[in-house]
Amino acid sequence: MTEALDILTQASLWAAVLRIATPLIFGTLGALLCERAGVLNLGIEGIMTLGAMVGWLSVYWGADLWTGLLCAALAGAIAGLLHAALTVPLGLSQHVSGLGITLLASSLTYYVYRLVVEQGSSPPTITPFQPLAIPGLSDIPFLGPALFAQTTPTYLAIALIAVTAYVLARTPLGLAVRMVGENPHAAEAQGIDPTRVRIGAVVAGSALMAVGGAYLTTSAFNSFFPTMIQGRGWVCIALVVFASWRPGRALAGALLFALFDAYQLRLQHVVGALVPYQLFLMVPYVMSIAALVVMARRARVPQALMQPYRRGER
Amino acid sequence: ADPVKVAGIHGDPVENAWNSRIHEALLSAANDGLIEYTFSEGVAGTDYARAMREYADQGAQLVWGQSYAVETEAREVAADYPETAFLMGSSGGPSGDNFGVFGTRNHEAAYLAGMLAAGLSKTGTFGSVGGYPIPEVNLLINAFRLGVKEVKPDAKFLNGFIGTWFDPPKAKEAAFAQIDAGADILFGERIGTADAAKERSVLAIGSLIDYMPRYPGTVFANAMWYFRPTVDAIVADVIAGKPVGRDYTEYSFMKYGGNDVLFDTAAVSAEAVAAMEAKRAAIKDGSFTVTIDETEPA
Amino acid sequence: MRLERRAHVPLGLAIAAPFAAVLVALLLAGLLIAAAGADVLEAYRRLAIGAFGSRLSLTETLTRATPLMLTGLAAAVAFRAKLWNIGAEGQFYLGALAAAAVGASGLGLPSAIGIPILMAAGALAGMLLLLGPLLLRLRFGVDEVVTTLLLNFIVLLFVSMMVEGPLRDPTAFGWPQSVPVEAAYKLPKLLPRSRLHIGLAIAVAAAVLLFIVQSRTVFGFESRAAGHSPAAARFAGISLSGTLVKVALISGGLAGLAGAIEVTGLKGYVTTDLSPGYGYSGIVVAMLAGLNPIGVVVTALFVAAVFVGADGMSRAMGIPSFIADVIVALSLLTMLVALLLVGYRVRK
Amino acid sequence: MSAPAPSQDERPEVLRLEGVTKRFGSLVANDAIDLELRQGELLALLGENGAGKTTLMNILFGHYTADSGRVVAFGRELPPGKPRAAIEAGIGMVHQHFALAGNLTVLDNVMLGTEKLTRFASDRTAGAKRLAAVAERFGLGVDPAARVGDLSVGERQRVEILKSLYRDARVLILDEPTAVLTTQEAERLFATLKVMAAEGLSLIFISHKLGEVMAAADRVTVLRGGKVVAERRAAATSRAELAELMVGRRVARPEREAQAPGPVRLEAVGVDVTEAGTKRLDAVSFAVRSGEVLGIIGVSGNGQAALGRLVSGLAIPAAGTLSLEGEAPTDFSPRAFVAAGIGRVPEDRNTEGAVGEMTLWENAVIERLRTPAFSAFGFVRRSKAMAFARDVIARFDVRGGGPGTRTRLLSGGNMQKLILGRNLIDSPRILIANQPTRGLDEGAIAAVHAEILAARKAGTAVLLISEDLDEVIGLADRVQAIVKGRLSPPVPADGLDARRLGLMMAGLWDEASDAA
Ligand SMILES: Nc1ncnc2c1ncn2[C@@H]1O[C@H](COP(=O)(O)OP(=O)(O)OP(=O)(O)O)[C@@H](O)[C@H]1O
Ligand SMILES: Nc1ncnc2c1ncn2[C@@H]1O[C@H](COP(=O)(O)OP(=O)(O)OP(=O)(O)O)[C@@H](O)[C@H]1O
Ligand SMILES: [Mg+2]
Ligand SMILES: [Mg+2]
Repeated sequence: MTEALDILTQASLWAAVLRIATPLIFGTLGALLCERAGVLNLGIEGIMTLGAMVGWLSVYWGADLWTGLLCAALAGAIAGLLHAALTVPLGLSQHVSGLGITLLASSLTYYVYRLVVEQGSSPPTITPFQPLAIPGLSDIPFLGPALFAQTTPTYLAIALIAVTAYVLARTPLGLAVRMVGENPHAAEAQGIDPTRVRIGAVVAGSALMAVGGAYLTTSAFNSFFPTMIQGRGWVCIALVVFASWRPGRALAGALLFALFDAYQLRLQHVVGALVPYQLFLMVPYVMSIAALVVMARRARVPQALMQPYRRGER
Repeated sequence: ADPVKVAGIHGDPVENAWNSRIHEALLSAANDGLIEYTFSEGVAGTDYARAMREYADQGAQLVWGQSYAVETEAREVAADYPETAFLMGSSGGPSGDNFGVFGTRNHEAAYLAGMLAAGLSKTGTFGSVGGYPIPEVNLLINAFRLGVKEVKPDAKFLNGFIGTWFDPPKAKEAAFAQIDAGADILFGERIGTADAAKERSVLAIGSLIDYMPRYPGTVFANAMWYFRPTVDAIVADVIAGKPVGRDYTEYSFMKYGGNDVLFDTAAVSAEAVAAMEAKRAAIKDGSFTVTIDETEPA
Repeated sequence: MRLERRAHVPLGLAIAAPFAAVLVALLLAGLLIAAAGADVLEAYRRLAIGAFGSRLSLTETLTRATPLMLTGLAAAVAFRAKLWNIGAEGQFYLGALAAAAVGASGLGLPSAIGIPILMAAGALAGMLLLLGPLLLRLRFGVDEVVTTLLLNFIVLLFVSMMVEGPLRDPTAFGWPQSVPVEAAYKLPKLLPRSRLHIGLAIAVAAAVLLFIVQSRTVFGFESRAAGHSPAAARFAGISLSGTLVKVALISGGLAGLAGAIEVTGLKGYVTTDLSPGYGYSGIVVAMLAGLNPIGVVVTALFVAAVFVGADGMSRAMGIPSFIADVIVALSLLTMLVALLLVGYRVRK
Repeated sequence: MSAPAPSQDERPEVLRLEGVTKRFGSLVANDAIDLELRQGELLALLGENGAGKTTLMNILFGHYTADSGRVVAFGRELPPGKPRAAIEAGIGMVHQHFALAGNLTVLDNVMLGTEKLTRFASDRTAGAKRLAAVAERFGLGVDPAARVGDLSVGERQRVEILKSLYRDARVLILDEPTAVLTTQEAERLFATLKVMAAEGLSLIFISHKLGEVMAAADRVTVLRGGKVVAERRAAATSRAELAELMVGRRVARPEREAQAPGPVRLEAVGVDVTEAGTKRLDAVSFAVRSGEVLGIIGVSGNGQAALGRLVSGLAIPAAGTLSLEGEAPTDFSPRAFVAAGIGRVPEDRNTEGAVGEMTLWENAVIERLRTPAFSAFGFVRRSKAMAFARDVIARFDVRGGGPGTRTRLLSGGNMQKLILGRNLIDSPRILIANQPTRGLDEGAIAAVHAEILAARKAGTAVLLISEDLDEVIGLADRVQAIVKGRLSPPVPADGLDARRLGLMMAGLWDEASDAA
């Protein structure tokens, strides 16, 4: 028992939490941005797959890592544009379009990957981001190795949380995004074009999702594998609700989810054979539902979420 | 003779380590002019029987596949196409004249790799990361452990299953968790394990494929699996017009060259190599058998 | 650009639109096929053959459409009442597991009794699984989109735990799979020498039944009212929770039944790769069908035909088999746009 | 048509619409409409439900694009379909259905779109200051940090107006601004509008309430069937003339005839209702007799909603007794109340009264679907339901579609007639009419009133909850005021005047009875 608790005091656990959380933070922020503007983006799982492949492939073809992330973002933005085109001006079902995008983006990703990459005995590799110990901070006992020896995209993810929170709460653009998610008619009545704002938010959000996918192939690992996103996108959709559509809480949610995951990987050695390993794997999902029950009353759904806005129609 | 028409039906993308071994063996056989090879990958369970029928209809002489999830249906298909030979990775037995099966056996190599690893650990703790606790994974990890114990009876073992075949970042995290818990040699049934070892400067052993070029200095040994002997055996049967309804698992054993340990001589001591080589010879001449233990490792 | 609802839909347009959609999807896919260096026209020909061109392909299309119909109906009935059940995948698996568990427990019943019991077990499992998220919504206001989605993962892990544990087939030495159901409980085939089983008939019957329920019964009326306007329904004396519970029972039940039918109709035991995402595709099928049960049958056939045809084509042409999903996805999206343009006109 | 005073004409023109035509499918919502507005002018736009007023204003503001015609503001033509251009030209609009985000604060709602979207930081301090100044100047105080969803309807109305004033709008359009306001709030609003006009703003407001039109407007334009049918100076017309112009025929509200009431049908004694931890009704007592209308008057937000829910079967008394025909119901549910013979007309027809996406016949029978008349063995008896719906449509003159029409397509007045009709068609023993004519035009109001009085005559006990003084005085036999969840003692309606009602609504019950 104490052994199970001791795990929590290991700095390496917390370092793992940040690593596992990073793609979730990108994905959750992206989904959050879309939803704050009123568009549910179930394309996330496919967009992350696309980002993972494109980010990796660009680097494999000679780009540097940051350009790789940029290319991933661009690919995500294009997929997002497709989702936006279908759901915003055309006002099509966000569920169907999203699931369709997921199917399209992932199958297209695999198809293209198969066409352009030679198969060797194991998938080709790139040199991924290396952990960057922040001078000074990383020397702090416990906290240093736990928090300040990550790869740069992790720091970027956390910075983006702050940026998104700031943009949403404190800038005219953020206000416009929130308004089109709450009441697009009101936005239009004040001279804001809801269609454009929604498209913009979905495109930007999808770019973030793709970067989350690319983190997996350019930092967490160094190759691309089909189906490697493994439901992380769906988890992000859940985290947005868990976070009550607030960026700060999205960070907390992603960290919590990652904590369960990192913890269960360690707990497996402690209580190993006594418990089926599937129970450990269930923990993050079960805890998410439990957390939702606790948070539900306080959640404030964007009022126009999933409601298409077509001009001149009532 | 004309090359034998072979169709492969992979249940997963061919990146999967296990599939990649077969894929490569078939590709090399095709290169040698022995066979003509086409394949489908990522074929879902529901679609599997149809894929088998379609290939049979298209004139494949030999359909290779994995029938683990569709044992009954696969046999029904084979019964409907008596002219076509089927070779399936299966947990059941052969059936009829044309439905042959094979199992994956690189446990002997894993045992030998374990012997090599034993002396290299400072902490005496050995980790392993697996996808699912299926027998073919379990027996591998258990054989590795037996090999370690042969040399180091007081060794401690850790294991983690990640519940997926396709999540290298997760395998990597599982490996980190074991390194944190004191493991300094990792047996990686899943790709990703060695990446963690590399980052933490501990050693790793690969399974099925050769990971040494990918992780120089980290992976010092591999429990290789070679599928070519199996391919050669069944293709020979097909050409000879012999019934293929038998178990081809034996061609995965070391004495047929179906598996072997591949290691970096610079990384291990000469004594360890000598002890290992002795065992290897014993396995090959049949005087020693590596126990097959399919129970889930703790 | 502006969309304006058409007062009258021209018949020609309504008929031409779906064909145009498929055509556009095929043209786009043609680029990809050409990129793989294959003959595009030949590929199209192969696709048609693969979908309908032989007894095998025709029966396979119908076989693959069967579970899609049922999960499509599950989504349609729930979405009508604005119960966002994204958990049909989980309900499918749990239904399959329940049916397999009962079917393998050695009851030794005759088919005529055993099969209905297995179906009921599957449906019941699906029902119970959806009731949980519904109760959380009614009691705590928890969004069911998320809970049903998360439950899919939990159920899959649970199934994995069962087929590696208590339900594991001890005679299947390797792969984790459940004990097969007794032969008597396998669904009868509709056609010999094919995989087509009476599940198709059950699915079509379910669609017709659901159509009648939705359009003719008090319950159908009330579930529509509750979906469109909960406040008005409540004011009119319709019990929201009562209606939603019934909707959840039907929706979860259908998804669970889909699992039971898939397992007893095809391979007879459960593995963790029983479904290639039938639960999720069901949502797409339902929405494409405008939530109309009869439409679900048609769209399920469409989706299945595209997939089976394209899958066969990839094998015949030797191009990466992922092309099948690409074509399905493209067809879905173009079809979605085409259906919109049938109802609306684009102005300026 | 009387010639406008020349002094008016010399004021500069600020806005002109020329030949505006707009079709929705086959329906011509606006038919070659010309309109002009001068500086400092208060123009009332009048017309029955569906006459095309909102459509015209939506075109003017750029929400809709006209099929033909043009809009000229301050001498320059506005590009069609661009609200932004209208805003920049100095036009502000207060929408019929408020364009506000309930989850955002007042300041958020007001500041949206007033700063360049590319700014790195929103200057909220300056925004708050400016908002306070504007609010101060026009007497429209609200808390800038309040969440709009927490505000009363009147406060939201103020936020809507502030949105335009904050941007220095020089032309302000108000679409039915008083439909949801109490008389006091409406008076306050018109006082504010006059201040604005005096400051040089030009205003167009849409209203169905002839009294306020006569009192506030300089000029009146009447639309009917999408066409301008008349233009009058307010000073040179009368309520009766306007009503006739709007509807195309004479309309007069029906008169209540004296009638002796029968036994008590609905009675409350000391009833408390608590919802979400708040006491909404506090020891209320009232009794409604057969053949009598009891009017409950009050400023909105004083417990009318809870009272409506109580008598509709949606709220359960926490204390006291509610009795129907002398018996306390055992089951508090809408279905039980309907079964007990209570006809219920909800406060908000769009959210509670009808399911917009369902057809007229479905909405006609929705409350009694489970009775043997309309269902058997769980199946809907469609032909019976259809026949019933046809009956309601015919007898209550519901226009705009047949039984198979989607209810959303009905105008407000017709939807209201449908709801009344389904309740009144088989003479209920009790009728609850909650704000029955809110937002309706004069013709529709007259029709609804006639139905209510006919029910009274047939012996129905009517509980009328309304904020409209004229309506209560016109229909009720006795009146009680609702103030902060409490009910005043009943007062006979005869001889009641607006002043006494005002005192009652302010909670000054003793003064009100002294004034008698
Ligand atoms: N978006 C729309 N789509 C289709 N038809 C519409 C639309 N908006 C308005 N109409 C039609 O235009 C007519 C005029 O509607 P409008 O809203 O302008 O009436 P109104 O005069 O404002 O009525 P009210 O007094 O009830 O508000 C309606 O009868 C309706 O048929
Ligand atoms: N989608 C639509 N298509 C055609 N006509 C419509 C549509 N939506 C609304 N209308 C028409 O628009 C007119 C005004 O509708 P609106 O919802 O503003 O009702 P209203 O009469 O103003 O009621 P209220 O008094 O409740 O505001 C109605 O005559 C209705 O028939
Ligand atoms: Mg209007
Ligand atoms: Mg109106």
